[in-house]
Amino acid sequence: MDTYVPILALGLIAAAFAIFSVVIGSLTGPKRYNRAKLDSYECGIEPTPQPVGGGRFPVKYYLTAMLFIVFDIEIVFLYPWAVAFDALGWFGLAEMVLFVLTVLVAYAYVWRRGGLDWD
Amino acid sequence: MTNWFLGSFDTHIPWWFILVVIKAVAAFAILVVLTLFNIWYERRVVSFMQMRIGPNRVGPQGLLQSLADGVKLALKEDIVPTNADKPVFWIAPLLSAIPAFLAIAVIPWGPAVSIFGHWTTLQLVDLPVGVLYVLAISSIGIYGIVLAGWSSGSTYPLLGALRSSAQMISYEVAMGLSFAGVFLYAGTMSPSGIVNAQQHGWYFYMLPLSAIIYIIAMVGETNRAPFDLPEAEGELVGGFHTEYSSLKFALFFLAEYINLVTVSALAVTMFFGGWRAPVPISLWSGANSGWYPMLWFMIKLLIFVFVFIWLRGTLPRLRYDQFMAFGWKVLIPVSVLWLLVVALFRQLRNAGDLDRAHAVPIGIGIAAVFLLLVVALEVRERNQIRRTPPPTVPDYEPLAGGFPVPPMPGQSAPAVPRRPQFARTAAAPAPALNGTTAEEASTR
Amino acid sequence: MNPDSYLYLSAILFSLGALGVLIRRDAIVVFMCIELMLNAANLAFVTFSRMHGRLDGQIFAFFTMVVAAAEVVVGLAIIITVFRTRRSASVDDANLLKY
Amino acid sequence: MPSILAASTAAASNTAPFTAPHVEWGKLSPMLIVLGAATMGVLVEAFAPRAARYRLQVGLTLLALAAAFAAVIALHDTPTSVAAAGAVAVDKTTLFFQGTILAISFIAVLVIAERRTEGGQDAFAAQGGSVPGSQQEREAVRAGWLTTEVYPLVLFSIGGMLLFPAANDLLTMFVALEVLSLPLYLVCGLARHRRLLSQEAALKYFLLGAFSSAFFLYGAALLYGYAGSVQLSNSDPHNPGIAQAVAAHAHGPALLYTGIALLGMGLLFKVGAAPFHMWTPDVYEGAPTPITGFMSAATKIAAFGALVRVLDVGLAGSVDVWRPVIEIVAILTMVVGGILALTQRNVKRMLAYSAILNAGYIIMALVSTGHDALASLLFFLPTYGIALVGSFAVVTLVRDAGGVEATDLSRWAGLGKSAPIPATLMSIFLLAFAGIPFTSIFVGKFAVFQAALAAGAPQLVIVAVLASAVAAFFYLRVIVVMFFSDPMPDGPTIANPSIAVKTALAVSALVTVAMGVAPAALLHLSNAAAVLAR
Amino acid sequence: MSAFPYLSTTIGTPLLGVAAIAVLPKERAALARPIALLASLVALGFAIADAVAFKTGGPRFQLSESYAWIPTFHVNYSVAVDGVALVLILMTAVLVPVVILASWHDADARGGALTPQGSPAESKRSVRGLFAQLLALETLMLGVFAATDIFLFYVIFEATLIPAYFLIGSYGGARRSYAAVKFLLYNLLGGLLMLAAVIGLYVASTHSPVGAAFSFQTLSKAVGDGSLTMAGSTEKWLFLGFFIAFAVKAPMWPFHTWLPDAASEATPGTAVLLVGVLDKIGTFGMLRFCLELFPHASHYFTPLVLVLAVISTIYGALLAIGQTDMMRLIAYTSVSHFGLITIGVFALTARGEVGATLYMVNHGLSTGALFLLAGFMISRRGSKSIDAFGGVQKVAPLLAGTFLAVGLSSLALPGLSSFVSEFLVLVGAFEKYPVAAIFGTTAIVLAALYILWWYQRTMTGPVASSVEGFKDLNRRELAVIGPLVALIVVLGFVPSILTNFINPAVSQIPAHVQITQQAPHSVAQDSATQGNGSGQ
Repeated sequence: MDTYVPILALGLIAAAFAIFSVVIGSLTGPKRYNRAKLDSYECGIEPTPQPVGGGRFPVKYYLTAMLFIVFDIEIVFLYPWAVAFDALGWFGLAEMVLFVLTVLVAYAYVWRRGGLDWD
Repeated sequence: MTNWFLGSFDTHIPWWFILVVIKAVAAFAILVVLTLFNIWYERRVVSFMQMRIGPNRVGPQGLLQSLADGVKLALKEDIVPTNADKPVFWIAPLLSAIPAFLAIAVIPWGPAVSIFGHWTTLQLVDLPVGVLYVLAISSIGIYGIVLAGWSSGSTYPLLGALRSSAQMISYEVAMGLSFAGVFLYAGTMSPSGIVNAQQHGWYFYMLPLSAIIYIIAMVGETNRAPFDLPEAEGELVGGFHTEYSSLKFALFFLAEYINLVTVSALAVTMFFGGWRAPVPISLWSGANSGWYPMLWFMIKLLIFVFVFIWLRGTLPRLRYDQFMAFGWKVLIPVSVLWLLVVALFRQLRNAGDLDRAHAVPIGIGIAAVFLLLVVALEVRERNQIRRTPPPTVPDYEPLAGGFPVPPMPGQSAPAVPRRPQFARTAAAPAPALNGTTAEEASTR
Repeated sequence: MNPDSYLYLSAILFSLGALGVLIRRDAIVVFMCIELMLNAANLAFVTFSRMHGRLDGQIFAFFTMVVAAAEVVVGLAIIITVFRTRRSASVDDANLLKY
Repeated sequence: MPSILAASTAAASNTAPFTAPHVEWGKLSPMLIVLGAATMGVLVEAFAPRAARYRLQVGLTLLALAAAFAAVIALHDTPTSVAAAGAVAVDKTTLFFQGTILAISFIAVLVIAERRTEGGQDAFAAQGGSVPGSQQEREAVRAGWLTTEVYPLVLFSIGGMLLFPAANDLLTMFVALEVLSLPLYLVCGLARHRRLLSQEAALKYFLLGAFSSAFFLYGAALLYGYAGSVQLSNSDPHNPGIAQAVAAHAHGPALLYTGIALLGMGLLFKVGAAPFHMWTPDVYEGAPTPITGFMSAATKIAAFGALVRVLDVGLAGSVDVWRPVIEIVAILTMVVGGILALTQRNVKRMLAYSAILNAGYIIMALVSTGHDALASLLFFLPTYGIALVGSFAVVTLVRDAGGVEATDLSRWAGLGKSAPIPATLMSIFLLAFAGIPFTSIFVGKFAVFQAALAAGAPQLVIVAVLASAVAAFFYLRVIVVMFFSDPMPDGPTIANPSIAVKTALAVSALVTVAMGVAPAALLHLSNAAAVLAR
Repeated sequence: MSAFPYLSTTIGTPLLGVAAIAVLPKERAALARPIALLASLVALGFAIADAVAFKTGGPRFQLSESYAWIPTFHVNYSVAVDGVALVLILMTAVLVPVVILASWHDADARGGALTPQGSPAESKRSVRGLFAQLLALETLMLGVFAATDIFLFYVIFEATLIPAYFLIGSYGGARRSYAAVKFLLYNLLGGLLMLAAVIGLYVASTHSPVGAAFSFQTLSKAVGDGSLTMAGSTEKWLFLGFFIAFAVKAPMWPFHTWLPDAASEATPGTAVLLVGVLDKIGTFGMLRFCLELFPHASHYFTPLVLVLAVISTIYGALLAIGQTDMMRLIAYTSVSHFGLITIGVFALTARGEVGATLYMVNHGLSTGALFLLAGFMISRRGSKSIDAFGGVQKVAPLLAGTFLAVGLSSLALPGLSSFVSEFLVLVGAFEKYPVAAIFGTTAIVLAALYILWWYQRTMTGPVASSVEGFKDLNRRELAVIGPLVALIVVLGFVPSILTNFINPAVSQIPAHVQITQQAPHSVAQDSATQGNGSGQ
């Protein structure tokens, strides 16, 4: 656990600084109420009423998120494999080629079906 | 040993803890100072490139300009929009800034040195999975951005945050893949181990493609030009932090610049020998010991920061679809295949089937194939675009939808003013909802 | 550090997740709770792995991550589809199949 | 605490030299063929032109299933062994399960691939992602698109099913469980008609399925904590598996008991046993009917395979602990399935509850870890599965105006007169479900009841008998409606299916009857196959 | 094992008929009738051949055939007949051609005999289906009497339900689907209990020195010589499993309620098979399986069974008197008659057993004839109600005459067949259970009441307006009813035709139950735990 003490220390310092900044920022500045100022900014026109979070996101973002997860998981397996590569030898290489090819099949599918096109 | 400074402490505090505190404070200070410096650095360099002068009033050469800006920000009104989700709106900048500081913890700034007679490495902590740690911590920062955009309760920040998160995760894949090659060579994920492994050669020339991909990806990761789409002032008015002001805004700014330093430091560590001295200097035996390595590291770091600034000064911003396509369709496949090639080489060498004489021509051959592949993909893409017939443009209707509208590209306004065709306005053709033409879709 | 603590933590997380699945109504939140359960299991695996001094628990954790990721992909796809249709992700609104 | 990865990498690179495990590709060939074909299917989706995809996919799927079946046949006299470094048990039981799953899947795929009943379209949404009723959907339908992704998804699912009963460690089993389930969650939401219903079914199935797999996982974690291994059984004394740990009473029983309970919940969910049955009727009703047929049969077989392996191999030593629970679950399942089925007016839902009921019968065979019990289970599953596929195939034929399946029971009135052949086939399946002699399920029930009685569980047999009587009522109701009432003036039309579906129906009915009249061969086979690698 | 597979041939012949009908083209569907008649007549011929081949002095089971069917469970296709089974097979073989002839027009476009109104929706019924199912039912009925493997017996026992169910449900009257479902559910529940008992018996045999077996001969012998002993409570449970199934089948109070519905909604032909043959499986099963496989339990439960049987006898007769629906009336008389048969079976005397067996045959003939005659009347008048008739004997003397003869047989007039059997049953019962016999005798009085009253209300008196223009029996109907009346008369005078076969088969049964009664495994031992079983 000792390994993480320095990180904790740095984190405490950073957190103290950041919280201090946020708090002090709200204290030092002037406060002059103005309804328009507190409105959402939409280039000066009357903001469109909408729920917090803006309602629905374009579905593309979800798709990107899913693809990211797939590749991130691929990386999860790549790292230990890479670190232990010298010990694994040909077997490791062959298995990883198989694995990567499988992922690439999915990748090719997504690409061909327009999953990577951002309109 | 008594010391004027430490004498006031209770002697029961172990030395390692004191060192930790010192190093943590130092890391924090370096980051803050570097941020202030980098802001100035950027403004000056960009000015130089644009034949301007840049900040030069506050302090020598304007060096204190950033500090002055910070003070000014602190004195500005801290606006919290009515629509905002208040608690999240407050937490978001913290979530962005704190991980930014933390990420630097595992970067080795130098080898072991003596501080007050105790040997310690110039690294806050030497994690065996240091690089993973950096990736993990930096991905927390994305939450800050997304939550900031989401909690603002406003359209532009939301779009900016979405773009930002999509962009960061897209480029994180390529980034992660480029690291795999380094791990494969170094056999470890510890940053200090990787630096040690570069004793006989930096990885940027052993793994050139990895290095290039990483450098591209790191620009994307930090939302910097030419990949600064989430903040695109022209489109999104500043992106996720549109609604932020005062020191909360400053924290996002701070986080961005610290991230700049972090990714640069990581680049140096992974591909450019870390604290190791560059070639001519490394011939001097003392170059890689004592406090000197920190100097080399700093220089390399600042060179990378310069590159960032340089890019911003010279390159225009990408279109979002081009940017995503580049990440997903070029960087990722190239880095995956590259990794396999690297692995194959490594294994051939491990198995003794490959000596240096063969390696070079094979390497060149593979590189050529790679290049061809990339070019072919690009050509194909362009051909496809060229072959796609221009979309059939409906006739120009001056009052489509009930409002007077200018002609679209491909349409032409009627030459002579004539009677408006009210009868036709009602039958405006609906655009295809899914945005793909039938022909394009049929090829999928 | 006593590994039992990790087990307690994992059991608490698992129970919280299960409770969340049972009482929350938003499909996404339910889904998150399920992920929490998976992660609790992962924590248990890693802890046991350390207790037994064997690596297979960690390997299991890796695979759990993969499965969780695949679940996320599939689940998100389904939830979004329903959401787009109904404009609501509440499990209660999905009531066409009420017995 | 040093990090996880550090420990593993250190172990791999420094301390112990890594020896590559030996993977017996031949013994894994059925699974590899199916999964490989599924991957190919994804490539077909990616690169084949839209017009050619349907043919390619169906051909590929059927070919793969046939090839995998041939591989199972070729493996039939391999000695009982454990392959892939102890991850997969290749024994007679495994091969029997795999052969059964493949055969039933083959028939199911014939039904899934049907296009004639809907005028050139199959049972799946033209575009899965489009919002029901939207312009986008209408365009997709007008363009005649087909969601041919269904075939690779089904193949992946079959791949998981093949691995599920073969898994010799909990990790493999968990992965197989998910490979089996995830594609099914998706295809459940792809019905062409009544999309909203279908999507909700998918959502429910997914949420509950994921929930149950979390239980499975945590149970596996606890068993790992108990035994220090995720292998169900390992005769290597240096590396004992769960069975060996149970035999040696490794640790306190708390971990073991809780682990069994959680693991059991996960598996019992998949077989649709009460009280984990809630998803079954909704999903069966909402899913595209050919898929319902496929998954109700094949999933159940695979899940029982896994249950058998966990209970009979891994946990045989603690049979006293789980047997009462299994008995209660069996009774509960039969009671719940039987009673709730009575109230159903929808054929698909009725069949779903009947599936729950039948799951109860099969669970009866689990109370004993003996050979006879396993053999009876092995006989029951394929016969039941094939009748189930057949019955759902009949459901796909009865269509209202607009091509929507007429699943409300009242719409089936007089089907015996307007469409005697489908009605007769349905009656055969229903009579089989009711356990009437000269049908396969009668013999299956006999075998299972006999096993339960021999295992000293007469109370189960009594409940099962009473439940059968109740069940007969709701099966008969369908027959009564079909044969003894008069057709409605605006009654449903009967689609004229393709030769493939006709074949599937004929084979299902034939097997159902033949296995009732001459069950000796299959009984012999299931008896010979009841050999587990322990 | 005999050289020629007599029994299989007999059983298989109707099945050939089914196959022939199945391949008939749709437009030649009418051919199904002669084919069915031919097949059933051939089967009758084979049945007579069986009787000829059967040596009355020989071993109990003859003409046996046995082939492995499901080796895993030691199930064999083994058939053989003793005298009891043989006479029942003969009866079945006689009744089926008669029924086929009687059902000639049941599937016609204008509906069967019971729906003269011919509502338009009740349009077409499959001719091929009707006759194929009749033949299939015959096969099963022949098989169930011939089966000596308990599993085979059970399987066929249950399988008979399917064609019977469709015969009632598809060709019956207005409430036919209700009746069919009720019929099937009652019998299925009983059958399932029997299934549990069959399995229990098998498991018990597995644990005994006999080894796993389903063969009736093996098991009954093992029970007899004590090598197969079951725990007392086990045996009682198994007995109950079998008995309830048979009690439902041979409708015995309180399991009888399906019969009046089924019999009144079914076509007369189906009703004949249902009451005349199918229900006999119940009493046949009691006689053969309950008594011989579970002697202790049989002995133990005899008082209970007798009480139920007596109640059935009187209750059935009383209700028969109150009926206005002719079909229901006959059904209730059958409940009464089955009560008497059961008394005979459980009297556990040689006379009782012989009488019961003989009664089964005679009841089949006389009740069958009654149903057919009632059917003829209903088809003419279009109503099942007794009140709709009156003075028939004036317009249709032949019909009235046969009706009187058959009715008198049913009330056991000396000189007609039923008399012998009823007499034997009552005498047999009196030897051991005089009280039951005395109560049973009251049924004779009641029988006279309902038959004669029925005759009086329909046949005598002034000719009802609706009966005018009644046609007398036509040639087909005469061909149907003639042989039955002839048999009734012949058997009334020469019962020895049958008793020669029956006697040796049942003679040992009382002894079997008596002997084993003294086996060391006494009933009293378990009576404490099973005290609720006797219920009196």
